[in-house]
Amino acid sequence: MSTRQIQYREALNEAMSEEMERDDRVFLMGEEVAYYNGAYKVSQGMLERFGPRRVVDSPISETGFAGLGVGAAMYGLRPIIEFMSWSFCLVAADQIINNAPKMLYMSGGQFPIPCVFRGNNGAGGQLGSTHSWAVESMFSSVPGLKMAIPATPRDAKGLLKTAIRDDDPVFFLESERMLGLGARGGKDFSRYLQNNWAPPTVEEDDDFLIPFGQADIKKQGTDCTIVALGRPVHFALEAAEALEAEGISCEVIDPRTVRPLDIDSIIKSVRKTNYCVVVDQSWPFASVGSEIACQIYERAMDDLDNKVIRVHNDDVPAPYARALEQEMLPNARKIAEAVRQVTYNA
Amino acid sequence: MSTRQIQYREALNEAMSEEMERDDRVFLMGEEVAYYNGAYKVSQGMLERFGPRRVVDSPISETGFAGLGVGAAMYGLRPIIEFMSWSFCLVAADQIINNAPKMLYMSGGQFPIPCVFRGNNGAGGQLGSTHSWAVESMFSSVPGLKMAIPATPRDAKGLLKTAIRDDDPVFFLESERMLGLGARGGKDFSRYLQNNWAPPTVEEDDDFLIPFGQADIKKQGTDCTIVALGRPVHFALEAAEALEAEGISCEVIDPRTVRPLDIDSIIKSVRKTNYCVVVDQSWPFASVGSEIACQIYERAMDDLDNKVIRVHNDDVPAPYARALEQEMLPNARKIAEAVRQVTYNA
Amino acid sequence: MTTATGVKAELRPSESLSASDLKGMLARMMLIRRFEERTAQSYQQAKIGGFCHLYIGQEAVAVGSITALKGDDPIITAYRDHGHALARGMDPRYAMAEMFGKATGCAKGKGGSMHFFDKPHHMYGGHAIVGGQCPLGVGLAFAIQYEKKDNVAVCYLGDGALNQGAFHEAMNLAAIWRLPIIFVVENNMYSMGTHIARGTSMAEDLGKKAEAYGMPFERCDGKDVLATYDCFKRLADAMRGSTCKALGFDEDQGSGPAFVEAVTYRYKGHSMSDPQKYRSRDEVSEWEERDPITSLTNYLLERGTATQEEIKELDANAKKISLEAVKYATESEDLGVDELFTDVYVNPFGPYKKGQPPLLMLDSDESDESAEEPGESGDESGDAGDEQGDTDDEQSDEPADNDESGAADDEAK
Amino acid sequence: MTTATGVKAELRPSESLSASDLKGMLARMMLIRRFEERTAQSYQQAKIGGFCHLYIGQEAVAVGSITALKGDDPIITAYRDHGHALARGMDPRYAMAEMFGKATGCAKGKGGSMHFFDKPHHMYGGHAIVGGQCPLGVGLAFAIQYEKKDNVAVCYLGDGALNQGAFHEAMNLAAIWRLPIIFVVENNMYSMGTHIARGTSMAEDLGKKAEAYGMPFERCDGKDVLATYDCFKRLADAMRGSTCKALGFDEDQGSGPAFVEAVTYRYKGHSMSDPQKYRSRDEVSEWEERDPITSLTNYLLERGTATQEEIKELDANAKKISLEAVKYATESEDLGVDELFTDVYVNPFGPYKKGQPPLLMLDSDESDESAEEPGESGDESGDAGDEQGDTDDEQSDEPADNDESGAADDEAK
Ligand SMILES: Cc1ncc(C[n+]2csc(CCOP(=O)(O)OP(=O)(O)O)c2C)c(N)n1
Ligand SMILES: Cc1ncc(C[n+]2csc(CCOP(=O)(O)OP(=O)(O)O)c2C)c(N)n1
Ligand SMILES: [Mg+2]
Ligand SMILES: [Mg+2]
Repeated sequence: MSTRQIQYREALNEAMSEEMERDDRVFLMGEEVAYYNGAYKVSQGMLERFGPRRVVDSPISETGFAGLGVGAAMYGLRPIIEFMSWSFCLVAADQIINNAPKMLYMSGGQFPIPCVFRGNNGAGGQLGSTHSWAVESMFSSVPGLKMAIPATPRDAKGLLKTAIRDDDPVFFLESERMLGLGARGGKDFSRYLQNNWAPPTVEEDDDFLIPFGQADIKKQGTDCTIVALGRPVHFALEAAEALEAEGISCEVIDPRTVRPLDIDSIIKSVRKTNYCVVVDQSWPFASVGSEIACQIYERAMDDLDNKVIRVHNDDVPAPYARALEQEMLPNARKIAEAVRQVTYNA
Repeated sequence: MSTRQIQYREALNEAMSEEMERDDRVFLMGEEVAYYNGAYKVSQGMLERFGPRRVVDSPISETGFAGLGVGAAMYGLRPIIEFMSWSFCLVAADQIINNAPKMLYMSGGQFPIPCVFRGNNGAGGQLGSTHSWAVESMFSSVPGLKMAIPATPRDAKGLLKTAIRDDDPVFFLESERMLGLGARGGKDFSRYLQNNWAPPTVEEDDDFLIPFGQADIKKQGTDCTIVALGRPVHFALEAAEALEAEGISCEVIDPRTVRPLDIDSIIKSVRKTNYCVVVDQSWPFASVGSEIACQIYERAMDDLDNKVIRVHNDDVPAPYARALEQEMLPNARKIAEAVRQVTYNA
Repeated sequence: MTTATGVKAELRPSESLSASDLKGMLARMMLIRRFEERTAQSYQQAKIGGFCHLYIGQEAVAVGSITALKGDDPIITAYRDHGHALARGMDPRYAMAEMFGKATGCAKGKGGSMHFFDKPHHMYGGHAIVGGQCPLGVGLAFAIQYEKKDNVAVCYLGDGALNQGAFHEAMNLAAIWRLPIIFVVENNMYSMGTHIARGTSMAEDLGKKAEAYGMPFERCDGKDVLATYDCFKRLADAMRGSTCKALGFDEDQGSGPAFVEAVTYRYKGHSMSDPQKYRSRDEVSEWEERDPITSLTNYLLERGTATQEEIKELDANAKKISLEAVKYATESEDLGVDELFTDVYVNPFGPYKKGQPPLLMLDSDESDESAEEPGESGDESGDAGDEQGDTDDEQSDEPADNDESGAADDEAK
Repeated sequence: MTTATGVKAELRPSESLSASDLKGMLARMMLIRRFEERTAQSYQQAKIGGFCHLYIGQEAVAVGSITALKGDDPIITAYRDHGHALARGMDPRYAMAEMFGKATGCAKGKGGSMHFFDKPHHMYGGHAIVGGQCPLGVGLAFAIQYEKKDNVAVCYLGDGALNQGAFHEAMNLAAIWRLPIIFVVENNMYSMGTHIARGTSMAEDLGKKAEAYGMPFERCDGKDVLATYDCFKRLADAMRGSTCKALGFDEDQGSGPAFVEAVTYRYKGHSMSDPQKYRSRDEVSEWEERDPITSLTNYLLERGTATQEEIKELDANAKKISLEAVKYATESEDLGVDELFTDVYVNPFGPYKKGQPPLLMLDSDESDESAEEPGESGDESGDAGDEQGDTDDEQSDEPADNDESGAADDEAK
């Protein structure tokens, strides 16, 4: 395995840059993506490399520039539209969940929308209620879009390259709290991984694509399946590590994309472990977590030795105060408790 | 039981008018609600009765007037904001799911938002993808709001009066296809009901409120529970009637509000019948249906003699063509099939 | 745009139009009128469902503006879209079939009246959320500039859309990047039942809306097809090749975006179920007296460009094509229920399948030709007049379980 | 608003301000400045988390405008809200405690820096979605008119919000209904790293934005607190009692809404982690030379309204209050985790509970008085100077499971 060190944000940058080299129709637009080099430095250096035609600063007009992306995609371009945060996509909701995912259908197949919407999702750290959206549960119910939620630099690169080449609109959910991931050694769970944290360089593989709809077993285990997506994958790994010490072997499975959802791999894991905890960084009601749990019951009820436990945000708006926010979000402690609770009868 | 004939739209009108008589702080605002008497005649006569200060035509500025409602509520008024259709609320998403439900929390309890957002929800009949939203699954995951989906004129009146008096923001989901309900005798399932279709007049009861969070058993039965909300309640009753002939006795239970959700009553019914079908007029993934099914598994797995079957919209954008739209929506045939399938092993 | 003294000197672009150009414009307006009459009739017969908005009275706006454009200039509009599609050359058969929900429809029956799309004719829809098409239009213009094309995008909107944030964000983006786009508000005075003066500030001087974005403004008589043509021809020609330094182009070129108010009027209700209590019969009559078809007809007759017989023939042809469209739509196959899961994704997964392209995409060469005279490929003969057509009542197909109220039938839409 | 000849004749409203009024305004600006310095310091010490935007440099806008209003005129603003809250009379202790996430905060620590609310002082927030407060502001003005109150609402926004649809919809609604609201764009030239000229068309003449809605426009020197006062005093007084016939009021009264551009500048970065490469040190220095606090100080000294000693004392007091606020915030209790489920619903159900009102609501009588001189109730003495305060590192409390990247710490916010 390569020992490459690369941050999540750099992986995103690599994916975009490689695809922009490859295809002139790809461009990046968003607030502060160009001259500022990205509010979170994801697009660092891209203006210099590709020029202002292809790396475009937009005013604070999410409806305007998200819609611009859809229109440009109708014309044949392949826009990457950056939301500084998915929390700011709500002012553009109509453009992204009406126009983007329904255009192909409404036009009888005439107008594909090969557009990627991407940005930070989930609590950024004490930003308060309106700035701490995790939009996966709200938007994954919309047919016509695809949704990816990468948890490692490797997945970030591989999935984003796939997203950019995909002919359908892709909602790409990153996380402010993961952008620096890969920079430090401390919380590196790569010992569990089949693949490294890091993606290959363009020299190593100039066509590194991770297909949508393929779950990744982030850690193998035998006693309980933990399904997690995005940032919570790391909480799950941390919980799994703690539980290992207690003699509970967890399998951490990361669907990586929600639409399509690789339910088969999840079911396979549950059939093996007979226990399952589902972790979801959004709110409990009508969520990705309830959907996954529900599908597990539907497909594998006889294989379950207990009910599925779901770990979500608490069902309250995100508070500012640090302790409260910590308590409200899913974390390793909650996941470990859920696993202990669900495997109690094992 | 009273033999009052009243349409669903008239029941809504009665609820608003009675509350406006009662409390000067209540006003109605929306597109065409005043001089046009409502695009769907729900507010018929209200301009004449209450004058232009309290029944206000707005331009096509959903962000503007939904936000106006939230601001006016902060000041102490009690706005009723009508969306001609919930499909048009997407351009106002930020105002209704950020500002309305989070203001109380973000202000540490200083600013309640006693505002009702109401309008048609669900497919109106061949309106195409962007006009056929059923928003319950998307928005019910948002803490801070309440959501009611009445299925009869009685529930429409009783729940809307409660909504207007409630100090929290309420999303009130009506249906274009139900507005005329009560006008014809044909599809009247009132023989099953504990209560009539019709609400009392103000003379009969000047304080007719239906509390939130209380499910209503629309039809009693012993063999299978059908959970349905809004328009699908009628499909469920029709299916139940057909199944009665086949010797399957269905209990049709209508939660009436999604937030709060009266899961206890649902569980009670399932404990009795041991079988359950959940009907939901929105899309399957991460839906109200998956949530209800999931909670049933979590609370009553041992009482279930089979898995729960969910009946949803097909997971595609709403098509225009009539036959396709019919096929895509939940209907009595699909529900009956689901009941037969789920009770197969009974 | 022209000084008081310059007005006379400058040739109006429409003065260069040939007799056949002019007759073509008349023919196209007549086609829209007759087609819409058939649409109304078919809606009454319940062959068409959903919401349906007629373009009758506004024909000069679509025909005048689109005639002034190049065939590959992208256009986009709102839900009142039949006129734009026909003006652009969409085969009327596909247009009618779409509303009948047939597989031969321009969008295979998946879009309906409010969602007409015609990629071969660079018609980017038919959009039903008020104002929602404006950012899309900006996207088209951005793509034109990005690809260094010599085109101009035209984005139509109703006066009601002036009150939507999407319109304003779109205007600003177009302005700062000098995108080649003409925003056209078809000011027919009403959004549903609301007169523009009740809903829009400065309704009396919409030029102020353009000034707010530093954009040139033109008010054109949208009842006069030649005035409309002139307005668009000048603006579009000046705009071609628009570029913007801020987007890395060497220098600013072309005139950048513009805003047009086309003053017009719809003779019919907002949709098929509008009691129209908000306006007087007199008001409607007054506007009908300035009918764009009548005006152009008289103009052509007065100038001797066309004879009375030619005019009659053009109208007969419009009727013939429209009737043929109904016949075609009636006889076409319903869209199969197996198409429910197609066209959701280009790269499908799970239950989804690849869709067949609509007919209109397959014969795009043919239909590019027919852009000259849409729908002439039909060989049906005879004037349809007030004939009611075949009335197989599709309502009777309605499954009982979806018919508990019938509300959708009798409401304003 | 005044003719060339009328300028001299008309008395500037600020000329009627008493010496103590003027010193009060200076004191309030000094308080904001010193408070924000403490805020910055506390943020560096990680006592404050999340996003934090300082008001340093813009003090004259909040103080000038708010002094011109009646105490119960509702105000609403964006996330850069500390200055408005303090100008309105929020107790600085509650303000600081809010940022420390303490139970004594104005919103009990649930809102944070971007979401300051003070109901007793008619401060309707602190709103973090750009432009999102504009429709709310219109709602306040609508309610004023509905209730026939003699008030005026003031809605502040950043120049970046000019590009949001919400702003435009709000402007139009206010205009057609003649609502008593002043929209104030605090034009500090930048939205994050984007100069207004790059993001907003007609940046050079924002009056055009007002004209588009038929609204009166005033450009005021937002670095000059008295000019700002004059501007708001005139507008607000003319506006009181605004009504609208269309809303059923007998006749139109009051002048209806207005739009103000307050030209200003922020000295610090957009937020606490902004490298500020988009502007030169020189540019910042130039603006710092026109400092509103220095200007008013000099003016008072020149006119003999205040002595050097008085000025020093005012500043010392501002420092004292700010330090006291930090001390108060530091010593306050953390918000209990059991408050997670309070304040979600007024009428709770299931897991939700009724919340206790914030302290600020409980002592609203007291704080209504302190609106005259906010925070003076503190009895802490001594100048804080550059003292670093106690630095118990709250970062060390951070549970390991939420610390895998630390991205939130080092990014632009
Ligand atoms: C965002 C949104 N709100 C409301 C509607 C409902 N609606 C459809 S058409 C219409 C009136 C639009 O009037 P205008 O823009 O003037 O266009 P016209 O009908 O005159 O062509 C309204 C309110 C909608 N489609 N979208
Ligand atoms: C809708 C939305 N988009 C993006 C952001 C992120 N954001 C926060 S502040 C800001 C800049 C705003 O600038 P301006 O309005 O000029 O206010 P200032 O910071 O100068 O006070 C941006 C882009 C946001 N909060 N909301
Ligand atoms: Mg109109
Ligand atoms: Mg600014």
